[in-house]
Amino acid sequence: MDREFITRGVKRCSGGKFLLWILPWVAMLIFGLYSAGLCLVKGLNQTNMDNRFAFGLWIFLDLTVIALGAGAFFTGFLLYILKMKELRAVINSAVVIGVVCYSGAMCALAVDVGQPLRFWFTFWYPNVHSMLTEVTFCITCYLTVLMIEYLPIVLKNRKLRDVPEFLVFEHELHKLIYVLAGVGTFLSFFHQGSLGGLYGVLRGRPFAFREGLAIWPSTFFLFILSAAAVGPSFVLLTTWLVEKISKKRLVRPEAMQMLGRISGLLLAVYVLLKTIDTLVWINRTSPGNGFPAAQYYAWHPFGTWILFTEIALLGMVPALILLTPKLRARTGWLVSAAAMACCGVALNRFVQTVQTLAVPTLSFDKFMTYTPSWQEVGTFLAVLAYGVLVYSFSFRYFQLFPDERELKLEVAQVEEEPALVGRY
Amino acid sequence: MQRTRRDILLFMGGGAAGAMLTPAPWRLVTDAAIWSENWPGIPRPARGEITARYTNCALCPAGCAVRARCVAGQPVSLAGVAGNPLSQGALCAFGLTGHQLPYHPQRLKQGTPEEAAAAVRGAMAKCGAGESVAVLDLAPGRAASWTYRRAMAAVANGVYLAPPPPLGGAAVNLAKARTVLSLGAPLLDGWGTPGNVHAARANFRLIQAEPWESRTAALADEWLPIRPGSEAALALALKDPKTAPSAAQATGLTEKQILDLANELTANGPALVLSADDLPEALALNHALGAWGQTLVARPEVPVPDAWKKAAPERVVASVPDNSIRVLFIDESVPGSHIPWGAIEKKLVRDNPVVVAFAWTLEGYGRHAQFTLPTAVYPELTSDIPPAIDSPAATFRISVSLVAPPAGMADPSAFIAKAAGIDAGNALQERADAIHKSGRGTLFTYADGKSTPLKDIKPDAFWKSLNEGATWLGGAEEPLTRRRGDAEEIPGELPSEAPRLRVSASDTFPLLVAFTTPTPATLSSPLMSKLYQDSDLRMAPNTAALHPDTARASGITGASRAVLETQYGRCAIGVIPDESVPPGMLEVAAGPEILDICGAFTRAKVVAA
Amino acid sequence: MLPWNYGFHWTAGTMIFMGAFYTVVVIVASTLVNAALRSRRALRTRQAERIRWAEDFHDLPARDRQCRHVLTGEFGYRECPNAFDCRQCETHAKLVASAAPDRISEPEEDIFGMAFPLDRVYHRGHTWVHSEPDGTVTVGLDDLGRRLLGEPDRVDLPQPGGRVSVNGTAWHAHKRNADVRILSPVDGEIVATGGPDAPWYLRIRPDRMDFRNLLGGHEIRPWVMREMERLQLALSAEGAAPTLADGGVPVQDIAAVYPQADWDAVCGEMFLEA
Amino acid sequence: MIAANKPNKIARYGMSIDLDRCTGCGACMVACAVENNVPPAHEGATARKGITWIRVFKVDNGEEGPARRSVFVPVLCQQCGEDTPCVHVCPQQAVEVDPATGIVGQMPERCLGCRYCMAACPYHARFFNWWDPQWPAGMEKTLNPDVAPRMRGVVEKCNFCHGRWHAAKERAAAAGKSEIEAGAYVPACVESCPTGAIRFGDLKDAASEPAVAAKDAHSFRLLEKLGTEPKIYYHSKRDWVRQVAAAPKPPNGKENARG
Amino acid sequence: MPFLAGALAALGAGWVGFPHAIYKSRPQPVDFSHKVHAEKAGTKCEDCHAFREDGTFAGIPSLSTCAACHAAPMGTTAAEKNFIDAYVTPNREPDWASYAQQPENVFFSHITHVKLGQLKCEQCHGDQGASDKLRPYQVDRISGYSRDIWGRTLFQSKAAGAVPGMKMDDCVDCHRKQGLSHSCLDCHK
Repeated sequence: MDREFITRGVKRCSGGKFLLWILPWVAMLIFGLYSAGLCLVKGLNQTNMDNRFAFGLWIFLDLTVIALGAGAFFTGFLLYILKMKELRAVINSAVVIGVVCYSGAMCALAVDVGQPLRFWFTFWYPNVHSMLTEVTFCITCYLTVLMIEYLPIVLKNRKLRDVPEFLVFEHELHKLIYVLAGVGTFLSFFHQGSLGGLYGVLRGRPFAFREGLAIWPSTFFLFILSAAAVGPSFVLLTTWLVEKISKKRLVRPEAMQMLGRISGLLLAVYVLLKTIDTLVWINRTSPGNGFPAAQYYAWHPFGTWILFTEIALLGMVPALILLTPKLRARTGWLVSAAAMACCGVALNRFVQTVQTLAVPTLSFDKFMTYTPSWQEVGTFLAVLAYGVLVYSFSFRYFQLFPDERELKLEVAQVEEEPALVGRY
Repeated sequence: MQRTRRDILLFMGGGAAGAMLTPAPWRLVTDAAIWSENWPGIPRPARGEITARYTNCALCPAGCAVRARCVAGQPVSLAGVAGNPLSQGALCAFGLTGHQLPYHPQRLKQGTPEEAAAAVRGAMAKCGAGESVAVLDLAPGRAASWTYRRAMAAVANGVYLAPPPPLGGAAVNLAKARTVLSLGAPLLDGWGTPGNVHAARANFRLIQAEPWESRTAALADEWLPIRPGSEAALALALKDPKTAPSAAQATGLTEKQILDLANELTANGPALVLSADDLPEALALNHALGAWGQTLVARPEVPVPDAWKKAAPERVVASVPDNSIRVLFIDESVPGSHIPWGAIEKKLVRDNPVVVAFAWTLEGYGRHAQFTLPTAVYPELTSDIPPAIDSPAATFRISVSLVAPPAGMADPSAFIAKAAGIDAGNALQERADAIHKSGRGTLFTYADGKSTPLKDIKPDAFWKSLNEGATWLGGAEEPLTRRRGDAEEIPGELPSEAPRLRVSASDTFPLLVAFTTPTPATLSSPLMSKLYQDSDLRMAPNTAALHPDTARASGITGASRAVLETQYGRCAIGVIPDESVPPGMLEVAAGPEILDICGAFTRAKVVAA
Repeated sequence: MLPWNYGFHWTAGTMIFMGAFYTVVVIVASTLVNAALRSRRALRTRQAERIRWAEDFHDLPARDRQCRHVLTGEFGYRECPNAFDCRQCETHAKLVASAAPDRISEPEEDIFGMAFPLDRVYHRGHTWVHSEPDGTVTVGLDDLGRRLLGEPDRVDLPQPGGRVSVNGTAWHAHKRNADVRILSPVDGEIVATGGPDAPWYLRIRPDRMDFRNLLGGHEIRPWVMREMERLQLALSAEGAAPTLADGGVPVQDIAAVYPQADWDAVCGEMFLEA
Repeated sequence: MIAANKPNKIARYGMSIDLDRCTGCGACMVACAVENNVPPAHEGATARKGITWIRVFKVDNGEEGPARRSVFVPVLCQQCGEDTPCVHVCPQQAVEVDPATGIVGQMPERCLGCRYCMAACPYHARFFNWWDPQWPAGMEKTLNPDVAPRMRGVVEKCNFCHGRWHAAKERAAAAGKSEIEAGAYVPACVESCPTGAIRFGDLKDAASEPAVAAKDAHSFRLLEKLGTEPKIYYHSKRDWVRQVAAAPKPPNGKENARG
Repeated sequence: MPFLAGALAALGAGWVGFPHAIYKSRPQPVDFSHKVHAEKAGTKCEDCHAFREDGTFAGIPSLSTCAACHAAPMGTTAAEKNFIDAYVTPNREPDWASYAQQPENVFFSHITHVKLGQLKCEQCHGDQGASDKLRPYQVDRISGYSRDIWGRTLFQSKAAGAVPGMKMDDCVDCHRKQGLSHSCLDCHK
């Protein structure tokens, strides 16, 4: 019944099957919205956050999701600014991922603040010295930009396209998309950095505090780099997942490998700089503030293993895999490395947000642990379900992978090859 | 004209665009934000003229002087009165929140005075020989206490009961002390008048002998961690060095430590020995150290009208035969020492005793009484406060009513006087007049911080001053005379083998209870939750801390619920394992339930719930 | 945020920050406005159909965008840069000028049993244009197009008096689940409409008698051969058994032979519609 | 965050806390709550979700048995004077250092409740209103009219009893003076401390008790190496007590369930 | 065309309807004339709106101040009789609504402004003292704030000659002009 909305020539599962697919996600979303509603109506006492764990699961989620969503800006940057044409195959998907990640993060943030009705105060009375102000402004602007970038994808829907106004606007907008890609790159650059700076500037939290350049702590740059590194990996991972779930070929292997290569390259640089940064921090920054760095890792369960896992296991290893052409050519290795890179960055964000708060600062403080409440988990799941749903609908009704149709024909051609050869 | 969907959309679009050019949406957004400043549920403090009023705190026997900051007459915060000779401008945490007690959620608001009176009448008529009508007065020495004593004197078989007076009724003169040995007394944590203790603190060396590091021990000049229950042995050994070896064994200290301590007490006098449980051995030690007359003094009596002198004597509960009290009035409108209900209950006749409790909350004896009549609570009530234990001088001060008590509150002295058929009169004013007649002492008024000799004040002005916050201070102490019960309670010689009290743990109740909450009142302001719920400064009421080994031995794992059992009964408590509590001890934050089953000398056991 | 706002400070930080913010806002807003203005202009100048075709053409697989001269073998590989509008193509003009004129030996080409009369020129979207004596042209579906749609379920023809433009929509045809937009081979004004049962669908008064964008003569055979190949590919992509390749002749109603095929996709492929 | 000031007297209010005198009685905590209309704990509140502008910690020397010694450390907003960690992180200027008093102010009405400042504060001296404030019925009559109750969802903290500062200013104005005299303004915790362990004054006034204490060899500030220049000076003659100013020690494996 | 109609409708509703809808209005309990009282009772505002001894401002006078003169009807007007019957005789405080009541979170010291700042009452309150009738008290339905402090129209407070507003911006404006400090907690509590 929704056939007329589905892009011509691509195969999508039946409406019933699609309904079956989205049903659990919708259920999850409803549960999550209920949880979030509780937090909004009854207040944040519904969460297990407290004065010591002022930030919890949600901030970790926001930081991670925004890092993973960096694929949108970075792919756009590579495609529209650096003209890497191969990435045209994934740009739409990357934009949807970006929209999902950023809007999801914004929704989670709206629940996370104690006074959502005052959301506009940050815009009206901004403290320009706060990293959070920068984050808020940039994310809002960038989300707007992403929405505008998403617009052509929506308007290109087969049915909507029949409206001449939509068709023409989509066309004209798409012609200017490079401007938006440029603006998006600028904005992303800053807010990814500011998210890193968010913790890096906390002089009162020597575990997170870093020195840096001018007003920007080193984490500012590390976050940009790690986000740029992991963005393509996440696009790659998502594409692979969608291919597996939909049982279709969507993207040529060259595009996937290109994503992997870019990711690997950046990841390698990131790991190098992160190592240098960690060494400087251990030997200079932290002791300078009166905190011998070794003690941070004496609080179990957070030991040095976490540092090793983050930098070596989930940083260096995937970087090497992605940089080795032979390994990269194998889907299994490629995807595993991409997944590891994503996990590595998620772990980095976890350390930045959760471990920072868990480690005591006053000598009579205790190491704190924190378990999210079901309302927090529910809200987390809502963001996840929302993402899956938006992506599913986008995949069903919009042309996320321009090569899909062609690849379908190619598959057919390969099967038909002998017959054709015999004929002509 | 035909309307299409497109037109409607356009109309709506135009509406939205137009609305943006009006104040409406912006105003709604800002109004919503402002609404969040005062949304429903956020109370608005009342405004009005701000005045200072004075009273005396009735929440513990210290009776600290209080300056109440009032807004339109309503007290909104309390503070000490600077310059007050005894309380020195200090108030404790309980006292600072006293003005909130009238609004306590567990405040008792209704009672049945007529039914209670009828039941009392009936029971008094039935009262046979060997049975008695008794008043239990938790805060003896007040004008109301005298009314009770007069009433009980007027009633055949009338008995006036009060908790045993600390230190045998003597007063402490901390200002004279150079060395203070405290056998577990919470000297710096709720003992006496905080302001007076802290003012004197600089002048004496404090040695705290206590099994665990209490707040006092933490701040003492020297802390002697002794074994639980060995205080008496230590006191004996200090008095009689011959027993030092056995005391060393009992306390866990070295003999040298004990002998050094004994030397110090004599060398650096005047010394004072205090004990948590008011040990007779401590009194004897004081006697031996020559503290009597120096750091321990007999406080002159506060004058009473001559007409009152025909009054029933003060007796302790233990002195009354079991199953003999037919009618019992309990006045707990003013908090005082708590006697476990179990100790009281066995004194009641078996068939239908009538117990009438006067209380502001049901959390005290009211739970056990047939009738609980609601009373005013500080700072609603009007009552005088007997002299504090650390006041060497006689004092008279009134806890003035700062807030009008709600309707329907019972006046215990009027009720009891009526039951006994006497006229309560205006006892407070009568006593004030008697004091004025004595012509002794000075009056310290709070608003101006001035002391005036009593003879320069007219009776009316004296009464007026007392009602506006003032303390009458009697003259210097009288020479020590042996008074009621002294001879029995100060042992001259004790059997050498016997620290009489609790050196060895009994099997039934192996744990020694130490109270951590100063002034174990039945209920305190809800704001006290700052100390035990919003922070971990103190344990929550009805909680106990014990060593993990002790907990394990009692079958308790981790922080959990458990049952506390003493000779008087059992109740549910929360337990917290804490290594700083020595094994064999239970650090208890008293709540109503625990108070009910714990006497002054308590051994207990804990079992998993 | 704004200088008259409480808490605003004229400091370097504020100016840099707010400056960057407003710059971004201005850029994004002006991009949007620019796109909107351009759209308005495009709509006013009736470019929607041209844009639609430009996009559809752009979305075609590369091998389907090949120049007509590749079909005839004049080039090895060349993508059409003009969206199949050869009227403005210099290369085409040169090649036509240098090529020998068509010799028409037979009145029509018979390819796999399909008739492609040579008295008309063909659009790559399977329509033909036939010049009528009165200066109008008739436009109809070629034989392959006709067989693809078979007996159409419905045909939506434009009103006479309306305009069509090259590569724009001429009419809509519905067959099974397929909703096909048939591309117009000429610019002009519709004079009359016919239909599936009439010899032609539209009679058009063309703006210019310029059919350089259409295929004719010797180009027809390689083109149709290529189209058959595409058809086969499209069918097999839909999982239909390849019967045509065996030398069979397309039946009158191809759709009927492949009941399981996604006819929408096949028609989209064949009628050059994204 | 503040523009020009009149040549008012610039004060730097500070505090000195004598840890050798603090008995941990909690009077300061309670007086603070009374003064500043902090509600009693919600039933769901814990020591980690409670609001205690000043909080007394029991700190021990880490020894076992009789060697164990404890000290009580009242911790309140340390009113950092340099690089004030909470001020520059607030996204909407809800936190500021008053140039006239040096007091770090938190504006609940401006606060978004993002809690970034709480993450930034090394002293954990900032508290979030997890619940709407609730007093038992009738007890709202005892609220202090000089301080507005805060709503749920905002951060609050010690501001040296700003209501008392206002009142002192007004009293001075009534007397025709534009400055507060020394001693005319003290926070509630200072006033309530039964042992006089907490002293308050202007650090710029060399005669004030905090200024004197600041020069004492036995004085220290918490986490001084962070460079935030806190204005609360602690004092103890005991060497081990002064160690509490330093960074935390890694755990010894045994955790006390209390304190 | 429908677009324009929609825009116009919204403009009308937003500029005309909304300002009426957002305020709840209630009349003052007593028909009071500042003008009459200024002529007969006292010439200065402080005669009735007095400072207390400690310097705090008493605000609207309590019934006792009124009753000092109005113990018995002073005129024959219905309003006078009504006032005596409804308030003076039963000794019930009139439920005055203060136009200038600041929100709970604002600390405002009258004495500081009057004594130290040398401000005239009119500077903030306008010519209230010369009014013959009390206008109804209007309160914002959502925020609950008086219209006098929260809801002057956009232009009114800045216009020359108009009563200065009592919004935060107005306070800050004046403080800024005087070069006075204006940190948040100077005025907020």
